[in-house]
Amino acid sequence: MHISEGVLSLPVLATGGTITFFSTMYGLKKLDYDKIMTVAMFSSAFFVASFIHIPLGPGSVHLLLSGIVGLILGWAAFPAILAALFLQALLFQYGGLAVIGVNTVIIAAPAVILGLFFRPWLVQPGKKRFIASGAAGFFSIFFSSLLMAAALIATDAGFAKAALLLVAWSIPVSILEGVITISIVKFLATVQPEILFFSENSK
Amino acid sequence: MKEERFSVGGSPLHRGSVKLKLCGGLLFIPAFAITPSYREALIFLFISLLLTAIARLPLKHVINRLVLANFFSLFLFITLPLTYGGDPFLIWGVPVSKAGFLLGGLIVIKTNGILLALIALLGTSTVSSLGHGLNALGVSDRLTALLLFSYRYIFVIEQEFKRLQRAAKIRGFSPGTNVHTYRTFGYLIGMTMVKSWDQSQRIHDAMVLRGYDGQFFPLTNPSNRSPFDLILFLGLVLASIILTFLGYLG
Amino acid sequence: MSTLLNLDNVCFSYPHCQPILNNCNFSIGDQRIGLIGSNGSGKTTLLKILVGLLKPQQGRLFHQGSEVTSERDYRKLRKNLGFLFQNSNDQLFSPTVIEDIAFGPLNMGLTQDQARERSLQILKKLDILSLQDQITHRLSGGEKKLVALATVLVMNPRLLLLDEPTNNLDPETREKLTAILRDLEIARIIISHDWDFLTETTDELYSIEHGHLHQCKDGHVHVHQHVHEHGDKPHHHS
Amino acid sequence: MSTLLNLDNVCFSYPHCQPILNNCNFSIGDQRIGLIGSNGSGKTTLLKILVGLLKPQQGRLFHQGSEVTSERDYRKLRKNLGFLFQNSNDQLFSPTVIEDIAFGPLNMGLTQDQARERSLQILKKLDILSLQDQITHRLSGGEKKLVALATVLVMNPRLLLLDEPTNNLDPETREKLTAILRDLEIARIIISHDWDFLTETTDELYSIEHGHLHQCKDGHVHVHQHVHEHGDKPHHHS
Repeated sequence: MHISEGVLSLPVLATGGTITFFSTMYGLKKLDYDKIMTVAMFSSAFFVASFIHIPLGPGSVHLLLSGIVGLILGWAAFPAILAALFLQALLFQYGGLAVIGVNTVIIAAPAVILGLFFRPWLVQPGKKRFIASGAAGFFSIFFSSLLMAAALIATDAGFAKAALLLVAWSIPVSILEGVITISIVKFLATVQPEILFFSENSK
Repeated sequence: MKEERFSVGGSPLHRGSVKLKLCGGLLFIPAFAITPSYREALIFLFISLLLTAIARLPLKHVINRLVLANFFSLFLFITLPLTYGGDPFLIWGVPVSKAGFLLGGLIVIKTNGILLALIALLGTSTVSSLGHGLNALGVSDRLTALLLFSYRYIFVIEQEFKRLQRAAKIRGFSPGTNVHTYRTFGYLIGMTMVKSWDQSQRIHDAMVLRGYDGQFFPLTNPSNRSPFDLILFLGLVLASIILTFLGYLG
Repeated sequence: MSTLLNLDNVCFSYPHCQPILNNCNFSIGDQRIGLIGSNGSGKTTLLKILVGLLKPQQGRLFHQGSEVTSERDYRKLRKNLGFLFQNSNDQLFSPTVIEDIAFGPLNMGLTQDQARERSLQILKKLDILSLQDQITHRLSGGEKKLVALATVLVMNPRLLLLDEPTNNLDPETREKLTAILRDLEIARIIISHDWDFLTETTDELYSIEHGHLHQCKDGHVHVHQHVHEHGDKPHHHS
Repeated sequence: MSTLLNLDNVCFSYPHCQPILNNCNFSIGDQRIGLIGSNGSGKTTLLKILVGLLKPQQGRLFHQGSEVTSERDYRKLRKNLGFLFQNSNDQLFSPTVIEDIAFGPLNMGLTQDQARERSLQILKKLDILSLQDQITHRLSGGEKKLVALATVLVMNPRLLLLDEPTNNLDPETREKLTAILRDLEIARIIISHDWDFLTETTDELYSIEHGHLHQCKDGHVHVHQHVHEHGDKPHHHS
């Protein structure tokens, strides 16, 4: 889910950068000082997840985990994902610097919005939690692919068909991410439910 | 995970001032990224190659990285000629869009050129010094701390995950496309998160014991700017401005 | 005695280090072996090579007489081996105890019901049936060790590889573990500094030094007396 | 002897568990205390209460004669204490060694130059000056332990609280740590199972049992002989 450098136009890059700038500021403002270490841990976990290969049919895909990051961190997902993307660009040259704002919006915006929307269900046991986690997992990836397509098409209408291919490919990946997010949330709810309530007592 | 492979070395770029490299890079890379034409892109690419040479980067590793990072641009390079539209020409009987082909090529040049510049300018510093450089350039203390802490614990978390994965392996786990596999990965990731959570509480304790109360006081490295750094910085600024003008006006 | 595993002139070294195993030869069938050696002498490395978590850099590993090379060979090999990690936290990853124990049988192709049945049996055998629905992460260190042992035993291994099983164990669980392992009929290699424990649970003693394995002749008898006179645990004489 | 810390009838229990400290009384001034007790007996809990990471559920904690209640009191208290965690990865959170060590002094209000100066001094004192610009996560376990000790010592604590400092340490670093702590003049409470180490680095021995602390009378003398006659490490007599 990284657009690489040199693809997007100046207006798209600038828009992404601006949204990321303000959202990150807001996310940091909402972050209690005694939670910064925990957010950093999620940022690292998000980074590491991109090296976990999960078999899917004949090949394998890597995870994103933005759904769960958004569910747990809420607005703090913006700075957390920005930090992780910066490290990925530096250490592995995934994505890049000029495009980091756009990539952050692509990944973090659906995560935060779905997180805010589904959190009330997440903290309730049973079916609602199941639906919240599955939906957050699935739609985080799917919406990210839509945003990615939008960024491409806004740059150049000629990208339209290629962008549609990306959206189509994202559907099986979204399903996988939904299933795994359900499993993670089930695990956390059993073992350490405080994690699911992380954002509940924020400012 | 072979991280920071390029940060060790004795080239002028390795020794250079992080702040100036960051400033130069943050101007040069976006300028390169938005350039609309081949002529300027090739000059940008030439400068990137020059930087790579100055940094004396190990070629084999650089190429490795480029290959891994090129999936997206290669996807566009392959799909654009088939989907872009406009007047087509035939290659082995397949209609290929000329405009799509040219755009795909430009993207491949830009992606790789920018990555080379990124490695040469920023990859030659450690993440720690880059974090402090960004902090000095106005990035907030909190975001810097977040960046540096997550960098520090990537390796701890990765090892934790691998240990659990190993435990699954010796108990006969062979991943496939099935619910058991996905449930298991969910558990492995969940357990890694729980452990990270516990550890983050302990680290927070350790910070409080050493007087932390929400404010960060970074320790910055004494900066020593050489004439080389200034020349490099001015060169990057001039090149970015001139090439951007040429690209859009010429 | 039929040979289960065989190491033939195996060498292994970690990056930038001296070789930790140096033309090492070893074979095991149904013995009960205690393995000693100072820190960093290669004891854990040896177990990891036997179970295929590390690959020999030179030399060969044989399983039931045929060389182990492909990942498929290793998978077959691992079915016969049960490896207990030094730290149980590295071994347990399911939310509840019963799920953790059923994980191995599920991988072996058993149905959910069969796996559950078999897991309950093993819990009963280890006398920890009451733990079945507990949350693994919240168990005490001793309980975790017993559960980890259960996850290994439920696979019916032919050979147990135990890495410092009594490390950081409370005396009560240590006793329990000793009794369990003493009565089990399964071949084993146990790495331990705990002499008393080794005397009870193994018959032969090997030591590893300078990358080689040696059998210690009548090591156990001597050690036995030694330990009973003084013990190596904190204790008071008042 | 002036008393630095005082516990008066302190009780503490974790949720759903038996009380782990039960009307516990204890005071320390400038002694060098070794603390033993079985797993789960409350050793670490005691240290955490002394340093204010856990609050007594009953009873009181005194610092230099006055009761510690507010967060401000605790902050003052913590300035006098240096707590070395069992796992160095929980203690070292900065990307480089020098930053990690300077973190405490900077929080105390020192300028960058002063903090750097003082950090370098402590590194020199511990003979690990060469590590100053190393990346923390790449250090070996032993190096991490020494750096963690440096982060604590740089704050000039009056009392050191060390939780199993020799656990999982290579023999070389263990020697080094022993020598450092033997020669330091600072009061301390050291939790350890490592007798040899305790004998060298502490003068008194306390044990914790059933939620109470007891001083072990001439525990050390006994232990000392004991260890030197036989050792608690695997060894052969041939």
